[in-house]
Amino acid sequence: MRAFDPRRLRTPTRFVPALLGGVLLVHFVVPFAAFLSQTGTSNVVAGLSAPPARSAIRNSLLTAPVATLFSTLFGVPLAYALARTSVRGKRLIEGVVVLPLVVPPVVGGAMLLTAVGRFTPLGRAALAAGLPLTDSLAGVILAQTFVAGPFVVVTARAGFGAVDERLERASRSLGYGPLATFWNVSLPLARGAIVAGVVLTFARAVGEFGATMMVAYNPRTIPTRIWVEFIAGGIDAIVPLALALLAITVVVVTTVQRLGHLPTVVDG
Amino acid sequence: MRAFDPRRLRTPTRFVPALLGGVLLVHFVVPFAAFLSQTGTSNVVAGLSAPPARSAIRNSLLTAPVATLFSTLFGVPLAYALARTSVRGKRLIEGVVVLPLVVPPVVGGAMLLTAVGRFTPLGRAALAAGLPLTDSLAGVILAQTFVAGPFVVVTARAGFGAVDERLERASRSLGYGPLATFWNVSLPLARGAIVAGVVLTFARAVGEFGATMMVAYNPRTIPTRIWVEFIAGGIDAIVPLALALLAITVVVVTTVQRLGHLPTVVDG
Amino acid sequence: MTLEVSGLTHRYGSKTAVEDVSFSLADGEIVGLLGPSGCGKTTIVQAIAGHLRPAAGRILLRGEDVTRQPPERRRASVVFQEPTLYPHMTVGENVAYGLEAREIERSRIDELVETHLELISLASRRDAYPAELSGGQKRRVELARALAPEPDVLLLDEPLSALDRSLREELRRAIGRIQRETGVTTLFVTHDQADAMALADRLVVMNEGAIAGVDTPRALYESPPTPFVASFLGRSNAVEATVVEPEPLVLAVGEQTLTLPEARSDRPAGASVSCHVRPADLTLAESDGTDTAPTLSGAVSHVTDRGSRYDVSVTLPTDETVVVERQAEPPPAGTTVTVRVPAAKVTRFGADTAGK
Amino acid sequence: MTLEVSGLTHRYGSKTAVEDVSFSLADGEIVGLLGPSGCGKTTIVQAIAGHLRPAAGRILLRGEDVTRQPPERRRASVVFQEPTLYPHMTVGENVAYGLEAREIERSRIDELVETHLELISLASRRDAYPAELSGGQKRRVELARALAPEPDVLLLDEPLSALDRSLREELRRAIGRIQRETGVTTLFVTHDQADAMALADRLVVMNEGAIAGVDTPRALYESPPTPFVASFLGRSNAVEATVVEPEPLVLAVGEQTLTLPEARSDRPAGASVSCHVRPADLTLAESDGTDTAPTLSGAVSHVTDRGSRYDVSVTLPTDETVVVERQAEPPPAGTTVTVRVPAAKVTRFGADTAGK
Repeated sequence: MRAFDPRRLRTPTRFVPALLGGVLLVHFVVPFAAFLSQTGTSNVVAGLSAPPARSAIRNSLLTAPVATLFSTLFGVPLAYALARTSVRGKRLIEGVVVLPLVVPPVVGGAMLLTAVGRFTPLGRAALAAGLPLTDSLAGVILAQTFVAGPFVVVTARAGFGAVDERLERASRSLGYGPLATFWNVSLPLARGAIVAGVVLTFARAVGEFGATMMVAYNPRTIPTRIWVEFIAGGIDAIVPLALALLAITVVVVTTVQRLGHLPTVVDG
Repeated sequence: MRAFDPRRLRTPTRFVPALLGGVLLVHFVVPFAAFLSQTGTSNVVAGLSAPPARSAIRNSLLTAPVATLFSTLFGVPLAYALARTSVRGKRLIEGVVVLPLVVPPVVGGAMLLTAVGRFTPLGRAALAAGLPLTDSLAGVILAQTFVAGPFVVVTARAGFGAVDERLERASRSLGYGPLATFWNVSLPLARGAIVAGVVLTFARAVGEFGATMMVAYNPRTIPTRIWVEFIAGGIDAIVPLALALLAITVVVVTTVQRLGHLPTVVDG
Repeated sequence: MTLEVSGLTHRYGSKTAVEDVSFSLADGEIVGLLGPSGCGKTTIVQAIAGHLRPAAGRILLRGEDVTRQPPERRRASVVFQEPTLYPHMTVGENVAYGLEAREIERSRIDELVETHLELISLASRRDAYPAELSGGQKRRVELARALAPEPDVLLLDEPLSALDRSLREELRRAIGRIQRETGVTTLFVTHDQADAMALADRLVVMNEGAIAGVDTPRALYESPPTPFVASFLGRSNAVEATVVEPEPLVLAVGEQTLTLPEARSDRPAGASVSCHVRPADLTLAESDGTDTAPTLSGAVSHVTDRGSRYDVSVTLPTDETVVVERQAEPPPAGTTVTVRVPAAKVTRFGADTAGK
Repeated sequence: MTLEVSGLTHRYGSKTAVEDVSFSLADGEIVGLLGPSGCGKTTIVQAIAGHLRPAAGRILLRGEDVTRQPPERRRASVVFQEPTLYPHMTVGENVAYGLEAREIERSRIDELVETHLELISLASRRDAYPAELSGGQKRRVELARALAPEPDVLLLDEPLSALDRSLREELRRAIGRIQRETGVTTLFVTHDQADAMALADRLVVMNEGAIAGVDTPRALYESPPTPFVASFLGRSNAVEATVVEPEPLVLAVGEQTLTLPEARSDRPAGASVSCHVRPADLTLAESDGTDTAPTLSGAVSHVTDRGSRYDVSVTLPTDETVVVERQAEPPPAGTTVTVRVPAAKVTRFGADTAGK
């Protein structure tokens, strides 16, 4: 070993992690490149003008924002409560929040079916009221919220946790109550993390497939429509819709990141 | 407003976030409860003994650990490189790592198909070499690694970022090179976060559905088998397999958390 | 009294943080709350500000019992050790924040922000964000933000601890000047006796959750009520002695006797007392022997050159070591020397106060 | 020379952190590297330890050029301001860590760990984890871990800055004792002049990335080479004066003259000089007038009671203010007083050194 110049020995050791990590990066990058090079060979505009495709796009653009809105509206206060209180049973609540993250989406879908399916008391009552909870847009929203909701809670919780509690105390001592302090101080300071969580939740909701397939195979969203067209026409048939879904995801993610001044979601 | 006793006014403000958050918690908890109460009505043992179910379980238990292993082996060094170096183009690499997280799994699957499908140069070469990359266990592993890999990278990166660099510098000054320092100091101190990332990656891999459906509809894993049985027999038919998948997930998550001394994944 | 703390007691779990603490601040007074880390200072500040509900005791602000009031209903501003400026607001917005909570006209708010930024000499940085300011400037803006709503009491919780020596002294002067100009009743919390003695009208010295002494800095320094106060407010030599004669007082230190002609003791002959005297008050006697002051003999064990002075450690035959400050070139280690002990500078503690 | 730093220069972006710094440490010496925050001290430590590659200059350890060697190939141990003990290792394992990197037998390692834990009086806590130790104990274990591999040089980077006064003085004494016992060549980096003067054989005083003075603490305190060193090593009054007569030296301070009989100036009549004198060296003259020492007249503008002394601010007719330390009851503000200026205690700086 002493035969090597010790100064030259240093350089390779720096590259070991980069080299190993590069393998994973290649696995992430190559499919993107291959897919995008494929798009030239397919008539995207024609594919997206077909009525079933347009209906799928409309359904996705209706459901995913609503699911994201619900998750944010209820998830951000939950995140704040988890970050700032130390009630008994907090661990259990944290476990409940993380469960949908680790439960496979098909199982999540099956669970939702057992709770709100057509033959459950809840499902039957909703159906009678004219709001079917399965095979409906409401069903899609339920599935998307179940699967994607935890992202905004976990990320916003980390964001609130990083806000120095003394900044909130100073606001209280300057004459503001707890709600005003939350609005003036905690929320703006955790904004970056919350935006990151909202973005992740939207991306997960708009691409949700497994749970949606179980709860609402109809009406079709973009992911379920892609599956149907893949069965019928193979990989070439789905390029237009897959591209549309990718475009929606990328546009929303980058737009919200710009507004939130977040360079990447990783930093959130 | 002054009519209220101001001391009583404080209590409700504390409950506002808890109340709002409770809505989301109910949405997460009720399906679990409903599903678990359902299991009594179904013959789980018989359902799991059927040859197709046993084959699906075997396939899932073969692929998910391998995908997790790959993700960890290549992802942890990548996370370390991202946490400790500030090379040009780092932002781009971070973007690449996050992309599979926000890309819908069906689209991810379609992308993989355009890269390693039967009619691509890569796929044809692999097929000729006797290692088909689609409709094979190798395909399942590729799909699972693509979708689940980013979790361990993002989490481990946060873990390494939280390790004070001075602890590594002290190790260097005490006579250890960069690799020995990584092994003795950085790795043990980021262990909690890495374990959390591994758990998340495994949970995501074992439950992977959308990308797997596209890349390898056959051989069946538990999630794809659940779908097939659901089409054929409805919700009652899938309870045994869904329960098995839930059990695998929960057992692995809790075991690894115990070993890693992590109360919940949220804290990772 | 602007602020009265009475019988304050608090525990964290089974650990008592503060035990029966009572003190008060008159209008316009600046009082130093001084003690080592972990003595309960921060618990007291939090209880006064309302961020902690004490297990027992009462907090009165201008005579009103506020013990169970939330922080926003007390007029008590806090400046913390670490800066708490809002990074998403400009300097002006930070200072205006506390004013906007009150029902004040916009034009009056503008005026008050201007006045308070002038007070801290930062009127030109009104539109800057905190991230653009230096550490010392941030501290001054925090002071302005705390003062603008004209609080009944200003609580300064170790505002200088995280700063460099020169910045610290500059800010200490600024705090003194601003307090004199505004006349705000101030509780200045610190573990640094130099900061406390330079700023405070009176000191409340704390030790292990209880009050060890309350008085002006000079009175506490010259006649400390307990050995803890004696050693905490400056370097102090402790020598164990026995009363030989109560009046005029004669003490035995080992084989040597120390006659303190103008002193008397309320303890009987044979009682143990602990004598405290500051290193700066001791001198090494010249050998001419015409001196009549009480003396102790010992051997120089160690000399430290402090640049501005020498610290001469003298070990007595009882094995106790006293430090003598000296400007001139000191005798080398091993020399037998005579230490002059000025009778008026010796503080004696009996066994009953020794533990405090 | 155990350690030689020669021509060290480093920039962060376009900002120069350190400019052409050279100094050296003899075997067994303890040298204080002293300067305000941001003066480049930490950059120098990092360059010596090898955690930073300087833009220019060389680092020599025992005569070997190590400038381009990685940290693990230099025998330089660092103790940082914030504790860096490994939380997943016991106290004993932490101390053994640096020994295991070297090819040492297990039994010898055990022995060395034992010796070094005894050195810091913590042999009984060998199996404790760092989280179970107090702040002061953690610091001592860090010292033991740094010393156990017997480094060529021990770099202490502000090891006392984060500590309370009493803990700080205790640890300062421990560092002094351990350095004397082990004889390890030590560079002690600090912004606190009291810590530096109490511990160091020699001081390297830095300002804005360059060396402002190198000498023993006493020499730098008594004859500071630059106004910066004069005011950084202790409180200093600066008075602007003009040379009237170079030898014997007569200075004009506004309308008043100051005759310094034993001094001479190498600057001609009419040159401007800045005179520095410490508050403790000034006294207020009694009114009997039999005194022959040089004096300046002025009016008392402000008196601060520091407990142990009074700081009397005297404003001269030139509008400059000097501070005079006084033990006895001071005259009230407004009184006209005469300040005695001991000629031997006055340091003069010409225009060429004034900026340094």
